[in-house]
Amino acid sequence: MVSVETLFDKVKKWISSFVVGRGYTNMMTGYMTGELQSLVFALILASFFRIFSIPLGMILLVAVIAGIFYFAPIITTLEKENSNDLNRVLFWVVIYFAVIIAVTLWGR
Amino acid sequence: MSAYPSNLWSIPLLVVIPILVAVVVNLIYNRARLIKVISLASAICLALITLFSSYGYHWFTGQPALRPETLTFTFDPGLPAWRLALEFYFGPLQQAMIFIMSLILIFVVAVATSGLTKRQGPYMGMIFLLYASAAIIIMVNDFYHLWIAVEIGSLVVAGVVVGSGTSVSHKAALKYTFFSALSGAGLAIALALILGLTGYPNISDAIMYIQSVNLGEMSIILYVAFGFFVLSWIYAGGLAPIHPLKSEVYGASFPHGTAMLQTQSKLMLVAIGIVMLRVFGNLPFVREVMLAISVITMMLGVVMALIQTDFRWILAYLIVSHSGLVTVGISLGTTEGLVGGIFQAINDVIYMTVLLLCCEALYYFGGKTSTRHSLGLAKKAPWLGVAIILGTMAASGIPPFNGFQSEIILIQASLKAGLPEVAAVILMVSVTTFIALFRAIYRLFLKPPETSEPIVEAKVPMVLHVGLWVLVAITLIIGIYPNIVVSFITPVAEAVSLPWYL
Amino acid sequence: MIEVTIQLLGFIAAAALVVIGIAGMLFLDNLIKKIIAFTLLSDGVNLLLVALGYVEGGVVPILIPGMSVSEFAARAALVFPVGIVLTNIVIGVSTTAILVALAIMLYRRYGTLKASKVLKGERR
Amino acid sequence: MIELSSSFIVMAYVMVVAITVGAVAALLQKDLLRAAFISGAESIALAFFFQALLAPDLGLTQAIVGTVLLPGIIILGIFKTRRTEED
Repeated sequence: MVSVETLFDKVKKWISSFVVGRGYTNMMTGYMTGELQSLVFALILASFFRIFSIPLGMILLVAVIAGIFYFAPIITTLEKENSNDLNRVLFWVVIYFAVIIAVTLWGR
Repeated sequence: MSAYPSNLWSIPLLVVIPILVAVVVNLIYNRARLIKVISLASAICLALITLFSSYGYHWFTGQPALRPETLTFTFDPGLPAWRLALEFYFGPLQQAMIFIMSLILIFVVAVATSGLTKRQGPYMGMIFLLYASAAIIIMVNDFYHLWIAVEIGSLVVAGVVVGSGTSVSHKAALKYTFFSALSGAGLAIALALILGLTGYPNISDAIMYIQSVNLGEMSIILYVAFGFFVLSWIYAGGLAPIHPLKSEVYGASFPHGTAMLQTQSKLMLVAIGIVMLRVFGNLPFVREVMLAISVITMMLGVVMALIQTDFRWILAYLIVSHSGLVTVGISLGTTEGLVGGIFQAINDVIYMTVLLLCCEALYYFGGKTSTRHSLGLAKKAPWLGVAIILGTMAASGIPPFNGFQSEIILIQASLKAGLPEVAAVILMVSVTTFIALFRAIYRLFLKPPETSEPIVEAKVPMVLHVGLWVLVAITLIIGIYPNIVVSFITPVAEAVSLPWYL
Repeated sequence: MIEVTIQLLGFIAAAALVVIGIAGMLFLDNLIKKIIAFTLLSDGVNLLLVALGYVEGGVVPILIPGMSVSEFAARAALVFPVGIVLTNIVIGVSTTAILVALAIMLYRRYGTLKASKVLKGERR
Repeated sequence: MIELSSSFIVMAYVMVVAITVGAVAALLQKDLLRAAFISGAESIALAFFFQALLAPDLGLTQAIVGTVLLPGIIILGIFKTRRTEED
C-alpha cells in the first residue's frame, strides 16, 4: 500500500515540524507568522545593500535567498540567538562594536 | 534676546525636586499614606513647573551659551580653552517631552501607591530618581552631565526592576548592571576623546569647533568616539544586541514600573540620538550605522514578540521594537524624520502606558498573564477589554489614534529620503504589532474560559480607571489634532537637521 | 622606534586592564570573579582617562607660589580628566555594591554562585 | 621645580608589570578572599601610577577606594555567600 500524500499534507507536516516536542500547538500561528516575517525582513535587509552598490546587492539578495532555504526554520535560530544569556550578549556587543568602528573608519 | 540671558531658576527644580522626594520618601520608608501624599503632590508640582516655566538656559559654571551682542554660541578661538560651561537648556521640545513624562509619573505614582508593592519608600524613591535622570538627559547641553545621568539612570533601572522582588527580576537587574561597565566607561571615553579633540565640554561649543576647524588626521578620534557613543546609546535604549537584556528588564518589573522605564528609555533615545546627530551627523556612514541598528532592532523585537507566550513579555518585546521605530526617524536625519521620530516617541510612551496599565489591571483578576490560559475576561470586565483594544489600535497605527499620525509622518519621511525599504519595514512592524497583541487579547479576553473555576476578582482601584481613560482620551486627542504636539517639535527638528541641508 | 613615555606606559597598562577585564567578564564563571573583573575594567578606563590628560614634562596642576600663571597654563596637566575619573571611581564603587548585593540575593535563592547556573539563558 | 620624570618612568615600568600581573593573578585564584586582596594590591599599584601621571589627588582617592572600600564590599559579599569557587 502506498499512502497518498497530497501537497497539503506535506506542507502541514513541514509546518508542524517546527513545534514538535513543545506540546503547545497554539503557538504555531505565532511561529509561522514569525517565520514569514523574518524571511521578508531578511530579503528587505539584503535589498538595502543597493545604497552602496547595485550588482553586489543583487548577488547578496540571491545569497540570502539560498541561505534562507538552507537554514529553513529561521525562527528557531533567531530564538536561540536572542537568548538572554549574559555571555552571549556580551559577545555580540563586542562584535558589534568592532563592526561599527570598522565601518565608520572604512567609510572615511 | 537683547538683555543678557538670565540664569533660569525653574529648570534645576525639575531635577532637584525628584531627588529631594527620593531622599524624603526613602527616610519615611513604610508609612503608606504619607508617601502617597508627598509623591503625588510633588509629581503634580513637577508637571505644573514644566507647563509654566519659561524657556531658557541654566548654567552651573563658566558662561552662558549665548552671547547677547552677537547672538552666537560661546565658541571663540581667541579665548583660552576650559571654559566649563555646564548647562541645561529648556525649550519647546524639552517642555513637551518632560510634560508627557510628568503626566505618566503622576499615573505611575498613583497606581504604585494604591496596592501591589510592599516597601513602598525605596521603590518610590527609585521611580523619582528615574524621572530625574531622564529629565537631566533631556535638558542637558554638556557631555559631563549627560554621562553622569546615563550612569545614574542605568543603576536606577536595576533598582526599579529589583522592586518587583522575584528571582527573574534579580537576574535581569544583575545582567543589566554588568553592562553599565561597558556603556558607562564607553561614554566616559567618548567624552574624554571629544574633550581632548575640541577642548569644550559644552556640546554646542564642541560642535562649533568641529565644524569650523579642519581636524585633518585627528578626525579618526571622532569615529572612535562615535563608536563608544553608539555603545551607550544602544545600552540606554535597549537597541539591537542588548535587546534580550532590556526586554527582560521590561518584562520582569511591575507593569507600572515598566511604564516609567520605557518612558525614560525612549526619551533618552531621542535625547542622546539628537546629540549624536548634532555632533557626528556630518561624518559619512554615521547615519547609515544608526539606521541599520534601528531597523534590526525593530525587526528582532517584533518577531520575538510574536513567539512569546506571556502578555508581559509580548509587551516587553514590543516596547523594544517600537524604540527602533523611534530611532529610525532620528537616524534619517531629515526634518520630517526628526519630527516623526520624536512624535513617535511621545505617542509610543502614551499608548504603551495604556497597554501596561491594562496589564496591571490583569493582576487584580488573579494575576494570570500567560496566554496559555483563556480567561474570558471580556465578560467579567468589559471596560478592560475596550481599553485594551483601543490601546492595541493606537499601538498598531489605526487612524483615529495617535500612533497613526506619527507613523504616517515616518513613512513619508523615509519615502522622501529615498528609502522605500524602511517604509516597508515600518508598515510591517505596525501590522505585526497588531497580530502579536491580538493573539494575546483573543486568548485572555475573547475566548470562553476552559475551566469553570471562577476568576478571583479584587476591587480594581479607582486611580487605575482614571489613568486608563485619561490616557486613552489623550491618544484620541493627539490622533485627531496632532498639531498640538507637532508644533512643539517642528522648530527643534528644523534647527537640528540644518547642517546637512545647507 | 617610539620613545617610551609615561603616557605610553599608561596606555599599555590601561589596554591590558581593559582586555583582562572584558575577558574575565566573558569567560569566568563565578559571579564574584565577574565582579572583580568588572572593577578591573573600570580601573583600566580610569587609567586611560588619566593618561589622556598627562602632559610630558608637566607639573601637577596646583598653582604654587613663585610660579607665573602663564608658565602654569603651559605646563600643568589637564584637570578635566581628573574630574571625570573622580566621578567614575565613585560610580564604580556604587555599581560594585549593587552587583554584590544582587549576587548575594541570587545566592540565597539558588545556593550557587556559578553564572552558568544562575544566569543561564532560558526560554519563556 | 624638581624634575621627577626620570624617576617616575622607572616607577611606571614597575607599575605596569605589577598592575598586569596583579590583575591576572586576582582572576586566577581559586580562593575568592585571596582574589579580593590581590585586586586591592593591584589598586595600590594603580594609585602609584596615578601619582606618576601627575594626578596625586586621584592617587589618594584610588588608594583609599581601591584598597579598603572595593575589597571590603567584595569581602562582605564573600562572607554572605561562600569563600571558594565551586567546580
